Amino acid sequence: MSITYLEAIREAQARALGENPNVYIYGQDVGDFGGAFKATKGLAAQFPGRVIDAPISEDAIVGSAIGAAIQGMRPIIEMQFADFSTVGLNQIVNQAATYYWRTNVPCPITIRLPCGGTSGSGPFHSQSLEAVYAHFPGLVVLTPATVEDAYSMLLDAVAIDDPVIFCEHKFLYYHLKAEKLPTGALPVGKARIARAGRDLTLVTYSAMLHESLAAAEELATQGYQVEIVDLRSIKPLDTDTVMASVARTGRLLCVGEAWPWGGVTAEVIARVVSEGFDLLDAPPQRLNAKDTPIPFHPRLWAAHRPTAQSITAAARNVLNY
Amino acid sequence: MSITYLEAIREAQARALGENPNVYIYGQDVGDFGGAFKATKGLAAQFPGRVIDAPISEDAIVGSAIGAAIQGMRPIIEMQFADFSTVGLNQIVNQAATYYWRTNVPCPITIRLPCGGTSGSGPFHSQSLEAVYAHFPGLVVLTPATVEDAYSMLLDAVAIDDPVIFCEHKFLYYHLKAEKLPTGALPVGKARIARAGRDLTLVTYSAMLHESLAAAEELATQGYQVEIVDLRSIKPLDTDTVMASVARTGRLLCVGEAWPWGGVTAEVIARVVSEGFDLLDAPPQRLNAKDTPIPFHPRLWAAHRPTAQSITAAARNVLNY
Amino acid sequence: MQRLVEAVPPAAVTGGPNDPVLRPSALDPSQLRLAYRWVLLARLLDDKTAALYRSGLVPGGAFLSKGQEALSVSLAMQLQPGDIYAPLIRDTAGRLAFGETIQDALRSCIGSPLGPMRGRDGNVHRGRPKDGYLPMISHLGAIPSVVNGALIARRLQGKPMGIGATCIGDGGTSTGAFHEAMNQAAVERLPLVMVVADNQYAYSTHRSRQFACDSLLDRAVGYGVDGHAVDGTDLAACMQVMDRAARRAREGCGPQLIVANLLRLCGHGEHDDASYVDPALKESHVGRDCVKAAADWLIAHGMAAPGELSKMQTDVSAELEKAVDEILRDPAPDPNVEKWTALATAALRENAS
Amino acid sequence: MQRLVEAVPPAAVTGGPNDPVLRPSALDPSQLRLAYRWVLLARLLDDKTAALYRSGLVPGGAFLSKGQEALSVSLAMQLQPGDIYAPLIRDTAGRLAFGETIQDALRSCIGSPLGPMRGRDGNVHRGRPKDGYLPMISHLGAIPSVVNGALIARRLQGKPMGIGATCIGDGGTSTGAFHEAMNQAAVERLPLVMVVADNQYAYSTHRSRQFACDSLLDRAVGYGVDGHAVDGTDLAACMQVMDRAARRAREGCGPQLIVANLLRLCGHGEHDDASYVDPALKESHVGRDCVKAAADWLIAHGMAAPGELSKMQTDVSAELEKAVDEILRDPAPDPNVEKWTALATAALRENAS
Ligand SMILES: Cc1ncc(C[n+]2csc(CCOP(=O)(O)OP(=O)(O)O)c2C)c(N)n1
Ligand SMILES: Cc1ncc(C[n+]2csc(CCOP(=O)(O)OP(=O)(O)O)c2C)c(N)n1
Ligand SMILES: [Mg+2]
Ligand SMILES: [Mg+2]
Repeated sequence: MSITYLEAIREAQARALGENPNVYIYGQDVGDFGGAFKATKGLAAQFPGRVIDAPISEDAIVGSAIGAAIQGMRPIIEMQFADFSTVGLNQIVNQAATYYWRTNVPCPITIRLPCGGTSGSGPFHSQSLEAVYAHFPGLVVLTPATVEDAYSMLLDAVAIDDPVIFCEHKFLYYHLKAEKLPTGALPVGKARIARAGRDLTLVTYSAMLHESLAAAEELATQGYQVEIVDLRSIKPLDTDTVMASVARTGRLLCVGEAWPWGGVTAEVIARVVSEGFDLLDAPPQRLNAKDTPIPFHPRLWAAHRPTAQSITAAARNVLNY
Repeated sequence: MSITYLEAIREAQARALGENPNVYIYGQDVGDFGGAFKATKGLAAQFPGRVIDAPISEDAIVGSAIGAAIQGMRPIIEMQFADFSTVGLNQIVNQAATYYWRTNVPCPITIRLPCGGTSGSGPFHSQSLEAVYAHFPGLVVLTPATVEDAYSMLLDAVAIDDPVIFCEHKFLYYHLKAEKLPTGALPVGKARIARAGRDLTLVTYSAMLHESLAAAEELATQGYQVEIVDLRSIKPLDTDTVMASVARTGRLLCVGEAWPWGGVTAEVIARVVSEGFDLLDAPPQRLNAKDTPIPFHPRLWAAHRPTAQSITAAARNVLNY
Repeated sequence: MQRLVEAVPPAAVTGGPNDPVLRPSALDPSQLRLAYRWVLLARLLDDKTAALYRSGLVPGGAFLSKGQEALSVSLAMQLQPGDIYAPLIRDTAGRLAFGETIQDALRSCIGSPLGPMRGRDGNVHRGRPKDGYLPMISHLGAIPSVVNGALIARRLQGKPMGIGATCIGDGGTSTGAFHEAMNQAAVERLPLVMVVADNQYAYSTHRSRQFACDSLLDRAVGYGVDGHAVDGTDLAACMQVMDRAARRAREGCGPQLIVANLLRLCGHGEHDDASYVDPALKESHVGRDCVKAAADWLIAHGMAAPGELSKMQTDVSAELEKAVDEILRDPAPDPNVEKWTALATAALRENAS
Repeated sequence: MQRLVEAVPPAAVTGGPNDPVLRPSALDPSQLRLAYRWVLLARLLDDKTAALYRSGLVPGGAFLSKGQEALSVSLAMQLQPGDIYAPLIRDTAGRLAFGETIQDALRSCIGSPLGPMRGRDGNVHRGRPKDGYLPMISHLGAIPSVVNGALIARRLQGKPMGIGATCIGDGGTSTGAFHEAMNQAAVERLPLVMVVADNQYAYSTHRSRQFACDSLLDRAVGYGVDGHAVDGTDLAACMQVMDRAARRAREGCGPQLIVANLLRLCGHGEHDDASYVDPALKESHVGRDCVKAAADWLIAHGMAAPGELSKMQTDVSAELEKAVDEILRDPAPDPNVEKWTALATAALRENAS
């Protein structure tokens, strides 16, 4: 048996629905159709009345999830694409994220954002908005990079008493496969050493983990041992694990698919240098997408985001400093 | 004569309206009423038909400005509070910001965001959202800290061919005064040394400039010479000026009123360490608001944002490293 | 499907004996006297809030409900335990009738740590979600969909749905969020009672710059919901129309849109002298004081004696003064004991600052 | 103010001789033949796009207009130089009628650097703003307010306003952005011609899960704008209703809302087999093919001879093949010559990456 990242998301939702009667799913086309990406395929039939088609009203979709959450439900919201969450952003950052702080009443919502670039998807179906949500207090922002994490962290998300932005990467949906679903997992909020190495700490998350792993393979053939930290959660951000790795390697490269300004990579570097400046033997570097909208044509897109090749080059610069 | 920060904003708009027939102002209550803060006072009478009251429709307000801009107009949009711009965010970041890149047709809009905290304003009338807008490609984000910059940079904003997020700080509206309006100004995009010093580079912007200047005064009495860089523009960000200062002082503290995660302070530190690591004699530090919504009660609010006192303490830590 | 759209012209809402909609005889005098007590208390509480504001005890601003008391109270008086109530900016009267204490109201205005918002939020941004009493955020239009969600929760939980009641201004109807929520409620056929207080202005902006239909009631048919017009200056009319709307919502007739005409009898906030309000409007029917009109009406219809009402005023004032004395002894919030976290989940907190 | 709200029942829109709204005699046969030429070309262009998609030459997805051609072309044919046109996802026919070349259309689909979007954006996200032809972004509802702004610009510049024409689906009307824009247009009394293509589904979601009014036309009165219903499968009816709506907009009667009934005769995109579409709908009047129906109608009313139409088909196919041959020789965009900046202002560019 083998299971894809997308199937893991479906299975996690099936399990959450099965185990907790307060869980329901709400989003455009999530019902009989099973969602634009089929992440809810079959669930409407399996859980009648609990997988509900929404009108094209992202603001009201999130708003209603808030109302249901404070009444004891555990809504899972599917945005059709992360890009469209900007239309519901106000409810997310100003109402859901502040609810507990204002009222002492928790607001447990899981907002699934199918995010990241895929070939030919263009500027409005490719965005990675994790840094935008992480900037606002009151949200947990998860960025699973593996099939196992997609499954276990989605279950975590539903169990967490705070609003969770669950950034699932569309590029990984079909291509990433695992043997089976995990039985245990790291606690949510903890980063993971995805590959051990002593020469360079490469901090990354989501789809860029796989580009980074490929880069590390390439660099290994050249004698460099790259340690890769998969953040898993970008808010909270597990600075300790990153710092411990930098303490071992003395070098840091941060790689993210999102835009550079104020992104995860900037946040990681700011933390590492302010708390672990003396651990560093070389200037920490970051590699992100270019600071333009995400291009439609595959050739432009391939040059816009980091790839194994550009990561290899950036890593070599840090290694050779 | 003396002129406030708020009056400077009014005067800049009056001049822009007077000099360019394509300029108009659109926003809630900006007409005869002169705006919630009186930033457009008298302008409707002086420029009939060109200072227009809008319905409570931030999305359509920005959307219409885009349509007017690509037809040759130079709209100035007043959001009643920066906090409410989240409702129009999609039009700003996905339509205005991408317009030139997609079509080669410039989209010159100035969006005025009355931002930042004032006592008793609470979680929804105090926000500083500059980092959110700076994360998206295609926007210019300006953060004037002085009466002179409020005036000259607003004129710059109207002249710029790109959408500009003009973050004007409400705390400075009435309290900050200058002798007269400036006749010249630094080019937009350039930072300014607001105070020279050789011991520490303190990078800041907007209202925090004044808290930082007070901290520098205090530290001067203790024999420390703090150099203060007022960023003025946070996107583009004048890394050169910051770096030149750090080259002189070897120490860096970044202060911002916004939330920490992915804020201006993280971006500045990431840039300085990746390009000027060897210039630093101590770990760069940052000081921001706490990572919670902005509290209503003045005593909580005073503890939530950086103040001269907490800046002094943070600076002393860096100085004593 | 047949829809009820009642466009009662304001003239008919003043309660003539031949008006089929509004018959004083159909009203319960004790309910009306109770309603009057709440609007009176609300008005006095507003005056007190303004006084505290002027003496510097209220941080930020003071936002009063003057002119909207009759409308506000009549919605809240329809609510039963288990219902959801999400009032907006000018609902002092409804909040009190729903069960909010004077102390909670005043504590929110001064930012007391003993109030429901504990100094974190203030003034009209208050509520107690556990009691079905939802706090507003400032962003207009953001609340109705939250009420929808609370009702959806009950449907999913198989609990009695009750009804969900909320309010918005003429200006708030221009928000996309309001539209999405109304449409969502209609699609889900939720028992949402949505009151639009058309008080002629949104801050300084006249309704003619806010919408182009003759009455916002014209929106009901477009959402496919029942619509009710009411004279918001007339307490008896408001009580009867709300009674019918709430009953229809409870009976499964789906969302109810009530549009009331009235005038804001104060500034947007106490910082605003409202000099932009057309004097002719103040002189017109829409500008009459609903609290005074209610007193006159009760007396004229023999539902209360003048002495009864002045005694009520004395009692209510004493109650108010007592509460003020109490809350003015509250401590200020202490930043050193404040937890400074926005997360409910302790394990996920970090202290980046 | 008096408002025109025409709720023409679909039955009346098929063009019977006694229908006061639709009289074939009022139609200009040459205009109808021209319209037919565009819908035919649009259909063939869609088929070609699908073929290119299947052969892997179209990145992303292919989004076709099948079933919406008659509605789309009749709006665009009302437009004159200086007007604003902001088509949406299913406006292949209108785009062509407005003056878009086949080359521009195809180049956008393959992401050619020689197309208007230069490979940066693709498929239906195309336009040439300098020609008054505005490109859509994906976010539904985000375009109508942009059209409003273009019209406001002309008013402010003292130029002739022309009209602004745009389209949205049944699903798109649920967005807050759509509501804000309609209301804004009404308040500003702009010559906006807003076409709602109610094609029964938004992706897989049936209209019954999208709104609760009987027809989206019921929204017109709530915005205070003129409303027009039309059978979107009937080219002649569409031409007449659009003619009237555009004329009223030009004459200063404010925004015009047209609601058309039709069925999407393809998947949401070419990846979608649309198996969720109710077969009964396909068999019903709303499911008939507007292109075929138009041909039948032209012949039945003596406005075109069968031979004329098949010659048209031959000509149009040849034109299309020629364009395909041309664009398939285009180079791919080159990341090395790409400027990689989102800013128009060279002095403000920086290269953080
Ligand atoms: C989305 C949004 N935009 C702007 C504001 C600023 N604002 C606060 S109250 C107000 C006027 C509200 O008018 P209305 O809805 O008619 O209510 P009223 O004050 O008349 O009771 C405005 C514009 C806001 N709160 N939310
Ligand atoms: C704000 C927003 N939310 C979600 C989507 C995803 N989406 C794209 S098309 C579509 C369905 C549109 O349906 P409709 O408006 O009826 O147009 P049709 O496709 O039927 O022509 C959806 C949900 C989007 N583009 N924008
Ligand atoms: Mg109002
Ligand atoms: Mg549709």
